[in-house]
Amino acid sequence: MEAGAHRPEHDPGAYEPKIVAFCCNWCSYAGADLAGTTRLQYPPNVRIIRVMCSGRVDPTFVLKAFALGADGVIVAGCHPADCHYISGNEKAAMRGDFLEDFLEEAGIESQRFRVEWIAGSEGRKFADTIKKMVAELERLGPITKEARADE
Amino acid sequence: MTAPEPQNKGTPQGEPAKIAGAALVPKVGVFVCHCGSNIAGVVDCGKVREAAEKLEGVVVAKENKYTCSDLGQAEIIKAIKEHGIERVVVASCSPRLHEPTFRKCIQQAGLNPYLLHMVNLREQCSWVHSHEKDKATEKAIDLVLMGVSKATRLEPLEAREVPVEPTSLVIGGGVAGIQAALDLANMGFKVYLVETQPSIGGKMAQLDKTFPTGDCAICILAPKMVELARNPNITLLSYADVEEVKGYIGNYDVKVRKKARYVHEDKCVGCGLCSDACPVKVDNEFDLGFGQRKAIYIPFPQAVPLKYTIDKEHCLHFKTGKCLLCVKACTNEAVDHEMEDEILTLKVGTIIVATGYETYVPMKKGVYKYWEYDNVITGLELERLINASGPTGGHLIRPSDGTTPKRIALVQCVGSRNKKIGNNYCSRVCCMYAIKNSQIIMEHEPSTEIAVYYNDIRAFGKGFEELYHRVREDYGVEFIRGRPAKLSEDPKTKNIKIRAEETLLNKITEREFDLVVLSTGLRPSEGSKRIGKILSLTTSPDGFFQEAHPKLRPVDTAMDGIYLAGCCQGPKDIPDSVAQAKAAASSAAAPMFAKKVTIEPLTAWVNEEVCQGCGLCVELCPYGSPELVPGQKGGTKAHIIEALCHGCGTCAASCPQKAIVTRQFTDDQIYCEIQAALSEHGRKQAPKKRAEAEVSG
Amino acid sequence: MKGPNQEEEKEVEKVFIGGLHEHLTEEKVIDESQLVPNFADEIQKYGGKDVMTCLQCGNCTGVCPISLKIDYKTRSIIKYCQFGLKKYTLGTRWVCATCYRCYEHCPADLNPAEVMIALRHIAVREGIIPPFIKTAATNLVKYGQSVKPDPEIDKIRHELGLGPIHSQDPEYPKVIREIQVLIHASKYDKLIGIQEEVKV
Amino acid sequence: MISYVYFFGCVVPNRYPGIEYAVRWVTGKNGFNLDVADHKEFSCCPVPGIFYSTDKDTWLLLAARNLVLAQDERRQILTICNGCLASLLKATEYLQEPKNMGKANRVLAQIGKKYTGIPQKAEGKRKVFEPVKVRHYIEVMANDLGYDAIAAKVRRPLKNIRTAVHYGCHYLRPTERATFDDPNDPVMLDKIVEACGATSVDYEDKLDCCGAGGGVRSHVVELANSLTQDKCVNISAAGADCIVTGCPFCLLQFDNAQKSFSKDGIPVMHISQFQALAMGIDPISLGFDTHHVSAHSLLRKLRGA
Repeated sequence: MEAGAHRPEHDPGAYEPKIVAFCCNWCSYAGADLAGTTRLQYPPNVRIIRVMCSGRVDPTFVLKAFALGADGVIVAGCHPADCHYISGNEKAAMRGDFLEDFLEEAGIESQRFRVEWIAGSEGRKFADTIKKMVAELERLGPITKEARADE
Repeated sequence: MTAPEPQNKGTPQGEPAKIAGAALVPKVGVFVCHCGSNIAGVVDCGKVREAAEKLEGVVVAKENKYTCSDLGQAEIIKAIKEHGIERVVVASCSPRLHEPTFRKCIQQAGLNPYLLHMVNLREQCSWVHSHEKDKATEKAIDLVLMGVSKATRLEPLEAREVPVEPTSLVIGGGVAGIQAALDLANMGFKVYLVETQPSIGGKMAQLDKTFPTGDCAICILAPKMVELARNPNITLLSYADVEEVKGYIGNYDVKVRKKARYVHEDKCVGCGLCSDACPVKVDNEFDLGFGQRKAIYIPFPQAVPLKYTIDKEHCLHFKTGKCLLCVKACTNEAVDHEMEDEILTLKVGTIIVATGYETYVPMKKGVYKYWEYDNVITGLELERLINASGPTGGHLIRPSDGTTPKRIALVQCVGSRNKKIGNNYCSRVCCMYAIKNSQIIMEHEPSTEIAVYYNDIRAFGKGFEELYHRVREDYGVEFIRGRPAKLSEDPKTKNIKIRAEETLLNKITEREFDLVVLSTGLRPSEGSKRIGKILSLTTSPDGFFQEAHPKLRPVDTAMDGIYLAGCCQGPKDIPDSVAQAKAAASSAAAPMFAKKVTIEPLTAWVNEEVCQGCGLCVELCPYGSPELVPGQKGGTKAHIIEALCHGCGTCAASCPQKAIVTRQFTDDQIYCEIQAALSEHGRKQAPKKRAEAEVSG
Repeated sequence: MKGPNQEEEKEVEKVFIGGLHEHLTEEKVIDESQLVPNFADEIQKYGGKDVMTCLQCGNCTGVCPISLKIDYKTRSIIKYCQFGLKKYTLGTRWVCATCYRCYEHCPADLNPAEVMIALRHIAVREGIIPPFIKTAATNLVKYGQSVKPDPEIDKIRHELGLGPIHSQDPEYPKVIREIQVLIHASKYDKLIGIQEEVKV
Repeated sequence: MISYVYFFGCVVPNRYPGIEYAVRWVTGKNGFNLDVADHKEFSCCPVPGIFYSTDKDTWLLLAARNLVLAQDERRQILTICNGCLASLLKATEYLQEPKNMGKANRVLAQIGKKYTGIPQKAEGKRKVFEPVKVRHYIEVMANDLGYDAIAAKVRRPLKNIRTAVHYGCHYLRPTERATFDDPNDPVMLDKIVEACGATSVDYEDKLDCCGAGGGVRSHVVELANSLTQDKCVNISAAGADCIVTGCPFCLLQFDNAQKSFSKDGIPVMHISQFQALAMGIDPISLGFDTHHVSAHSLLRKLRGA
């Protein structure tokens, strides 16, 4: 929680963080749909990209997103042991650990990248995840230019 | 679990073109749906259309009130024909809802159905940002941009037809499984019914009478069980477990372990001489510990198949190596202690899951003292105690001293509607079974006093409310609205005092009872969890299996060819279980009658030129789909066995050479979406200002 | 005037008519004017969970040790909160012993004890402050402890060989100053009406 | 070795100095020789029935001030009172929320203090902080020392002493934070009592409230006493010689309330006093004179045994 505390003040009104979320078709995309059917409101800062499985998310997708200006990236899949494709989410989790370290090295705070497990029945969790992440990103402010260039 | 068997094995579907370098951008048509006011009430669809018109490749952009309506679809077809549109983007609701609709639509216009991309403006935009109209519109424009940019990269794919094995597997032999199997068999299909217990019948066989009509449960179930055993189309595999399921709709390979009964089914005639001879007595699980059985046993007299089974855990021979009295007693040489488990492999086209439920077991240290006080029992235990074929011959007794209880309390919502223990749902049957049981008790012993502690009485079914009134009016059963807070036992009499607030009186009451019956709720069974894992079925928050759509596809699962019946999908009573079983049978029959189904071609494909044959994909694939083969131009190359590929894309994400392409979700397509999502278009912050912000950071 | 006769009359009325006059003046029909809108939100603001989740099963009343003793029904109070009948909720909520039994047993996972605490927050802000709160708060800003020191006990401490209590330490005024700064910063002195002057 | 700091609270130093003496004696060189420091700047925890009940912001500030003192010493707080445990433990939970921590620290800055939690290790560039640990005397005895160690130090086994233990509400509830003992069936206090050689008797409604908490004792003492009476009736029915509790406020309630409904009453003591007795302390140092219910009956029985 301490990271970013010394960041200079920025005008939070002018800053609209952009989040790219990779959602697996079976659980998280369905969860996002459920958030809609139950009319749960969350900030419009997220762009969802549907993939069949969280295991499909290539680390380069995440890096590319940061390089192109994303302020945060979420990889969302089925809960552990609930993967529609047996174990794709485990692979996503492994890549997530690796990516977190890598991004930290590159000067991108770990809070900007998340691997989340959101089931098809967890519309609320989806909405909460986005809300929390947007709040966190607003607190962190934009990514430094050098960090982006590092990608 | 869909994986197509390619019809033309030699030629994999065309190598996805590298459009990035291609000169020609295909013609795109964009159709923005208002969905009445669902989308248009929040998103300014006019603006979205205008923005879409300006995008590269877009030749037509139109708005529709309801794109999914006949009118809307006609407009798409017209535009395809008039403008020669090659890719269609429909910006409306979730692809999970209407993708099949629009695929069919563009196919009608002669376009390959996979050249469609749906942009989710409803579930993921207008409905979730209904208070921020401007920002929602901005986001909608971004989403359309992403959609168009992916659409330009779409490639035509051929859905493949696969034959359907006209055989069905029914997992679970309760009333739902029995009904589904019978219906399918009567339609002429071959059915395997796998039941883990030695006999079919499930929980219904344990019940006394059924509500609201008072039919005897086993009397109406037993004939169905016998009918099932006699049906030539049904192979009954009792005392067996499904261990593995592979394949996809129409073509499932199932591995079943037939557990050793230590009695040859073909030789056993069910005479019971062996059981008479057996010296070992153990508690009978069927009577929930109130009665006893032998180590070689049938669970209950009406068991189907009527074949004896040795309980290995308690059999003296397995413990000491001696005894063998059952072997001597059997006149047919059916008993065989050397028997071993048998593995069967079945080929089936469809699967019906009917794995049922378990009753909630009260907590060890809970308020209701189920484990501490003898005279606190559960509803299912009560069913056995009032059952004429039960351990007491239908005479209700107190477990502590065998006397007839005069004052009985029934406690509702035990293990249901309880957020603390995570069972938030209503179990649907407890109110009615408690009411039914109090009626039966009152009929046996009219002088009994019965009090039902309830939260809300849910008597919603046909004849339910009438029964509720009958027990209040004719039998004088008392209903107390309040949840018991404290149970305490008199150490001498073993009577139980219940303290509870009678909420309608606004007073705390304390009353003494001879017997307390907990109306325990329903939970997903352990067997369901195991089968769920094997079939990769999803569950809803309550832990029961999730149906494909709560209203319109209540017996389907997200997996084609797998259907749900009975309480594995959620608590329900017998008529509902039977109705759902019939529905599942009818759903499963449809592809088997058609003899073939079409399957989405979303499989992976290896570009041999780039592949280095490192084998990482072979290691990672959970289905064993990639294999290493000698390349056409030498070297070792990966090759995807398409029949086994489920299209998850894990291999593509890990391929160090980026040699693997997952159709409809190619790297190129996803890159385009990322790029479009983050394009400066619609950004509030001007690039210059942004740069400043970055410098200051 | 008549004095004793009046008393007698009152007694008679109480026994035979059941306090009819009082009953007549009490409001019997609750109309919207008595409901406080968004009262549930106010409770949530002070840390109570959403009272709307309560299904009125009455378990909390049954397990509440206070409900057994006096006319205080946890469930009814939650119902008042759900309705927004604020005036029924604020007066006697200081009898909750915060034993959290209700919370342990609540099937809706509501925390009635925390709701009572939220109601106390609201009551204090409406000026309903029991005297013991003032005493304890005053003790705190005077001695740094909510219990008033007792010279008799000091003697015994001395006999046992224990040092003097902290508040008699020569350094302790610094602590009291710190406490006063905190209390002043959160405006607690104003809220409760602490009789001791708070120096900052 | 774990380093603790004593947190005696308000009741013990000002009303029951014998308990303070017993705690120091048991944890000190006569007993287990734990590494416990004193801190002279602690204030009231603050008491949950007053401050947590009326203004959570003030409550958190006052609690955070105490926590900062322990944090700066890098020590675990050793409370001997359920109220202090509940208040301080809940405060550490509140302070885990960055929003609450920030808000509290902005005010704490005025007195030159800052709550961060105790720094553990650095993970990359980030420092990892753990909330200040707040421990209860009973739990420290049971977990950090163990029943065998407690029994090993017993010089005067309290044989034949029938003991009714009273855990007190805030030791157990709310359950999500009381992870050290089973809230539905706590055992630690019973086991310590038995390690001292005494018998822990079972009695009805053992986990019920003494009646004092939440300001009830201060507000309507008759109501509080009535609850205590119920408990005492059950305890007498079980034939207990004394009541042992881990909470001075429950103790105070039992001690004071018994006057209102019985002539003699059952002696009540803190677990530290009980332990000290078993470990052979001279009973005169336990300050039983400050108790309202005389402990003579018990001490006589002990001498007889």
